[in-house]
Amino acid sequence: MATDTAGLVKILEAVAGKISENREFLTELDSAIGDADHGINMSKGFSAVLEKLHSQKIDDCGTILKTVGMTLVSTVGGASGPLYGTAFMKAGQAVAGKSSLDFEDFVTILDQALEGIKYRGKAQRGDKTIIDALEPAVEILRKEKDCTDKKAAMDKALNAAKEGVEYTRSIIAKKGRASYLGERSIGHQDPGATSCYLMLQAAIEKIKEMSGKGC
Amino acid sequence: MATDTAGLVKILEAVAGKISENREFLTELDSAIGDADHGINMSKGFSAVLEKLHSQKIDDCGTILKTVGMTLVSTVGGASGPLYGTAFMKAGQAVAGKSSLDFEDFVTILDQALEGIKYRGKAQRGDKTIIDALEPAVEILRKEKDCTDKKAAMDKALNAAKEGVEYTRSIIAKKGRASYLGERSIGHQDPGATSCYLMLQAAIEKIKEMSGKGC
Amino acid sequence: MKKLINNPEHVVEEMLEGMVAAFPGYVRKLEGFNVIVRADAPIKGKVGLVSGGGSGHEPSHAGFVGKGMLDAGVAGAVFTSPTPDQIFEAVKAVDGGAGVLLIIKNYTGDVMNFEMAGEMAEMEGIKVAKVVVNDDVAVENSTYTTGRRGIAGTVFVHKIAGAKAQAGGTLEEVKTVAEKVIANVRSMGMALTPCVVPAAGKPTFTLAEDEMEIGMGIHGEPGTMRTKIMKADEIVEHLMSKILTDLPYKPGDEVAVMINGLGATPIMEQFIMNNKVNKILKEKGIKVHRTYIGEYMTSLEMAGASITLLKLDEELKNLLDAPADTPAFRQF
Amino acid sequence: MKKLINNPEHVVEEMLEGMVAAFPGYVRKLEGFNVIVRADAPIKGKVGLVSGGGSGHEPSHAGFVGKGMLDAGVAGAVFTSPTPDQIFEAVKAVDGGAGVLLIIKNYTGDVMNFEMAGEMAEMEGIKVAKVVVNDDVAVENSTYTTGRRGIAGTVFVHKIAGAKAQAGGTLEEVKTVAEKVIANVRSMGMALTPCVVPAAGKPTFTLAEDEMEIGMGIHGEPGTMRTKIMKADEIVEHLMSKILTDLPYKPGDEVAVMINGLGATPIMEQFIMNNKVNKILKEKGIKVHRTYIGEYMTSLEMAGASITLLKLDEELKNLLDAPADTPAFRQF
Ligand SMILES: Nc1ncnc2c1ncn2[C@@H]1O[C@H](COP(=O)(O)OP(=O)(O)O)[C@@H](O)[C@H]1O
Ligand SMILES: Nc1ncnc2c1ncn2[C@@H]1O[C@H](COP(=O)(O)OP(=O)(O)O)[C@@H](O)[C@H]1O
Ligand SMILES: [Mg+2]
Ligand SMILES: [Mg+2]
Ligand SMILES: [Mg+2]
Ligand SMILES: [Mg+2]
Repeated sequence: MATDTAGLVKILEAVAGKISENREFLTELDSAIGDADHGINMSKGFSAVLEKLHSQKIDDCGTILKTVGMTLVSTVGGASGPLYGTAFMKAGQAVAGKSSLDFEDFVTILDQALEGIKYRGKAQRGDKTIIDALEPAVEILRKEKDCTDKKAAMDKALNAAKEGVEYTRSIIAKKGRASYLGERSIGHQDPGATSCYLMLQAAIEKIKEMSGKGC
Repeated sequence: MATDTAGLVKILEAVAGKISENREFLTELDSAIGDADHGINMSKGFSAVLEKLHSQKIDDCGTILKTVGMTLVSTVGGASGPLYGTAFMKAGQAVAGKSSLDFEDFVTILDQALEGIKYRGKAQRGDKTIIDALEPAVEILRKEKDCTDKKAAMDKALNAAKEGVEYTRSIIAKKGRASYLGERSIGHQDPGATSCYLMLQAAIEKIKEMSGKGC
Repeated sequence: MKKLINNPEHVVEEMLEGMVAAFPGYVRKLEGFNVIVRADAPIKGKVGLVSGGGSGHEPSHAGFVGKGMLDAGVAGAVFTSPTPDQIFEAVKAVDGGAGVLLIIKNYTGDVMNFEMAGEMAEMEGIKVAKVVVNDDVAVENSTYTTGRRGIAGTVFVHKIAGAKAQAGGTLEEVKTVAEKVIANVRSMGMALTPCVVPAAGKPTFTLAEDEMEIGMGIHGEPGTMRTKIMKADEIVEHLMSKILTDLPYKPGDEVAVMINGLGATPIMEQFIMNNKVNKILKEKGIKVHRTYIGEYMTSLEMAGASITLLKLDEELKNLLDAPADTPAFRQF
Repeated sequence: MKKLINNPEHVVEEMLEGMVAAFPGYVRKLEGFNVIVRADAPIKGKVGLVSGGGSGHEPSHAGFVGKGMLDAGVAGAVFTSPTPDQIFEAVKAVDGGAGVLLIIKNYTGDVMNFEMAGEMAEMEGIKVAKVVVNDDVAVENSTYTTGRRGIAGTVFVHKIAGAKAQAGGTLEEVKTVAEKVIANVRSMGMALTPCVVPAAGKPTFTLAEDEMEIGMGIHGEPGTMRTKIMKADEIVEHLMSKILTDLPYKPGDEVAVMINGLGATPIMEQFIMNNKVNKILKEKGIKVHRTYIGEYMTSLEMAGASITLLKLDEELKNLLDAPADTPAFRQF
């Protein structure tokens, strides 16, 4: 299981596709506890990402991820722009100069993405944000960094993200726009946690597909 | 057929009552081609008139009419306030100092009221205004000034006013707020002509009632 | 009816009190009358400027009382001309010995009530002159009828006549320049929604969800055209074509522009309109000397806007540029 | 959706162009960016003030760019924080060597985007400081959450920090006085109707014909209470009780008052509200130093208003009283 820059671009295309498919769904989630723009903002950002990646060939995985991050920052706006933007930029820094990525790099990328989001947003688990989906997945991957069945590890991580998304339904929002709702935010699934899960799902599926049977 | 100041007040009470009864109707007429306030304005004015007349005893018919006019001017506002106000003030001037009024005075009063409205509003017959009701009535009374059957003369005059009101349905408004409608003012009965007819009707009924059988 | 009020019968009094409470340095209210005058009125030797009309057009007219503009604003009931006694009080309160100019919007009721007030003032020996503003090109003009309505262009009359009076102009001079403004100012408006007179409790007209009214009056008088909603640029083109053809214009002419929100129009939309106004003027080679954007002559909570152009010469430019300091109109 | 626009995607650009066309003497637009800066920016030696946020709050923020207030206003998409690159351009354009203060309304998105812009500027060697305005007492305060929202009180920060910068204050001094304003300013709003984001085409929330929302945010965020419509006086009492209990007040204290229309509220109603505000303050022995009434921080065409009180000391009074000359805020 390893991927070159072309493979990385394919993974990012899958992520972008997933966001675009879920544009309405994410916006609907945001309309319940936010301002009904999460799907719109994110798909606008990933359209720009695709355009950017297709307009130039970059032969360094780190630069690709940094480009994604900078594009998101300058096109998404709102809360998710700086958060996901910082996530990708931090991830890119961590794999700077690499022309291919292996499973360990994948774990590093997500780990650094999480750090970036925490640095930028100052939220923690249980605040009903992106972190509730991302951190459980990263924790599992950290533990399984040296495992043999990478696919199983990724599935486990994805499942943990999914549970994290479910968990957001039961808690009060403490960060972001939904926090103004207080108690009334309970019962609603967090849009950012959901988009994070969807992105992970698309990436992991693509990685598994590309790596054929086994890694 | 003659009336003292008390009788004049009774006539004015009848006029006020008639306006108040027709508050909604006049407003409705004004809503079709104006700004839906004619009944409201007029009944506000005549309530103030009643209050004024009941709060003091005036022993001069001219002063009574002038008081009515000044009260209307300072309470009705809009177009009808200055018009009817001027009408009553001019009428009052014409019978200044009189402690009782006869049929000839009644004719003079209406004649001067018409003059006042024309002076103030610069409209003429056919412009779809108060004048279309008042002028036909005044013309008949002028001719019948010396007649023997005063009652019949008044009925004839009232009938002419009524026909004038009907006539306003068929013409374009050239003065007042309805004039902005141009052609679209056709088909609607003029509120001011209507209130004028109603006032004449109330006054004439009361005069006939008070003078018993014959004059 | 959704309104932030207490009682429809008291809106005018409460509004005026709230205004005086907000701007005690600028204005005061005449006890017992719905008249707002400059805090320092009367000003000895200065021509007094009195305007007014029905309420519901705020900040007109009381909001323009202050240095360089009006000396008094008389507030009638909502959409109803004030009565002569109120106007007369205003005249007496601001006459500083140099006479008083009445600035009247051309509505039958307003004209007659102001006229009567003028007669009352003259009987008391106060010199009074009057001008009647009729800038609304939506209405056909004819000397045989009531003629055109006065709308937002009135504010330019306040400003320029106000500057002339502030500069020491005589009653005759102030009147003359006011008439020059009236001769050169043209406006037209459109509405997306009607408004609700508090005492009536229901809209003055109704428009479908996809309709708009062009050329309606500031009291909800019907307009010249009811159509499907158009794009802002198309609306502006229509209004501008009426305004620009009503006076002769040639390249090099200079104008002042006013985009006047009618009450519920977001400022964003007023700027979008101005963008197109500006392009049209540029194409025609007409120079914009100054632009005013905001709420000047409203219709309660009506959504919509009017466009006003004032054709300028040197005299009008200088007077327009003069400073003014009032609650709702300030210019350095 | 009834709007005077051409295309929901272009509202921000067209609005900014329309604004520059209206006020070329005051402002210009940075080519390629949705940033409005003072026509004479950068001003050598003066601390630059940059504010901004989502569009739809006009005249905030670009309308307050000018002498004595802001140096730049950055306009995001409607109700969406601008991105860091836009803010960074603004910072570069107005830095006159004395550093730049970022005035941010407390929304997660705004805070993060301005923060990133600040980091970018610092990497280029521009000194940057920031303050976050959180005046909305409708939202419970807590250091563990996002905290309170920034609403109309932000305009007082612009005004007072702007005066301090204009008077030659250092970045540190300007920041300190901005924080003093933030510590002393409290606001709360209510709405009679929602508003429609052009790109969304439908209202952000719905209210029945007889309902109103108290404590909602300027992007239509839900409020603390949904009730039957109350009288203006009752509404004002409710808002004032929240505002006045959030800071210690005693007789003799002085305040500035702002009644801020949210977009579709007639000026008449704003004055009626001020009437009650004034009575309440009088009862409590609190002195009104200055009152601002009008549209300062709107929510497109939302009907409703917010009340802001700023508790003043001598320093704040002097800075508030200083002249300002911008498209939407002028004071002699
Ligand atoms: N401080 C934060 N840390 C992490 N995620 C956050 C934070 N604040 C908000 N979010 C996420 O952002 C999402 C909303 O994003 P979006 O709708 O694009 O931005 P906005 O709220 O500015 O409209 C929320 O659902 C939440 O998951
Ligand atoms: N110049 C005029 N001369 C005579 N009557 C007039 C004139 N202008 C208007 N009117 C009358 O006034 C009536 C409207 O009165 P009203 O509704 O009270 O005033 P406004 O139009 O100011 O609301 C019209 O129906 C018309 O009969
Ligand atoms: Mg959102
Ligand atoms: Mg009427
Ligand atoms: Mg009327
Ligand atoms: Mg948003």
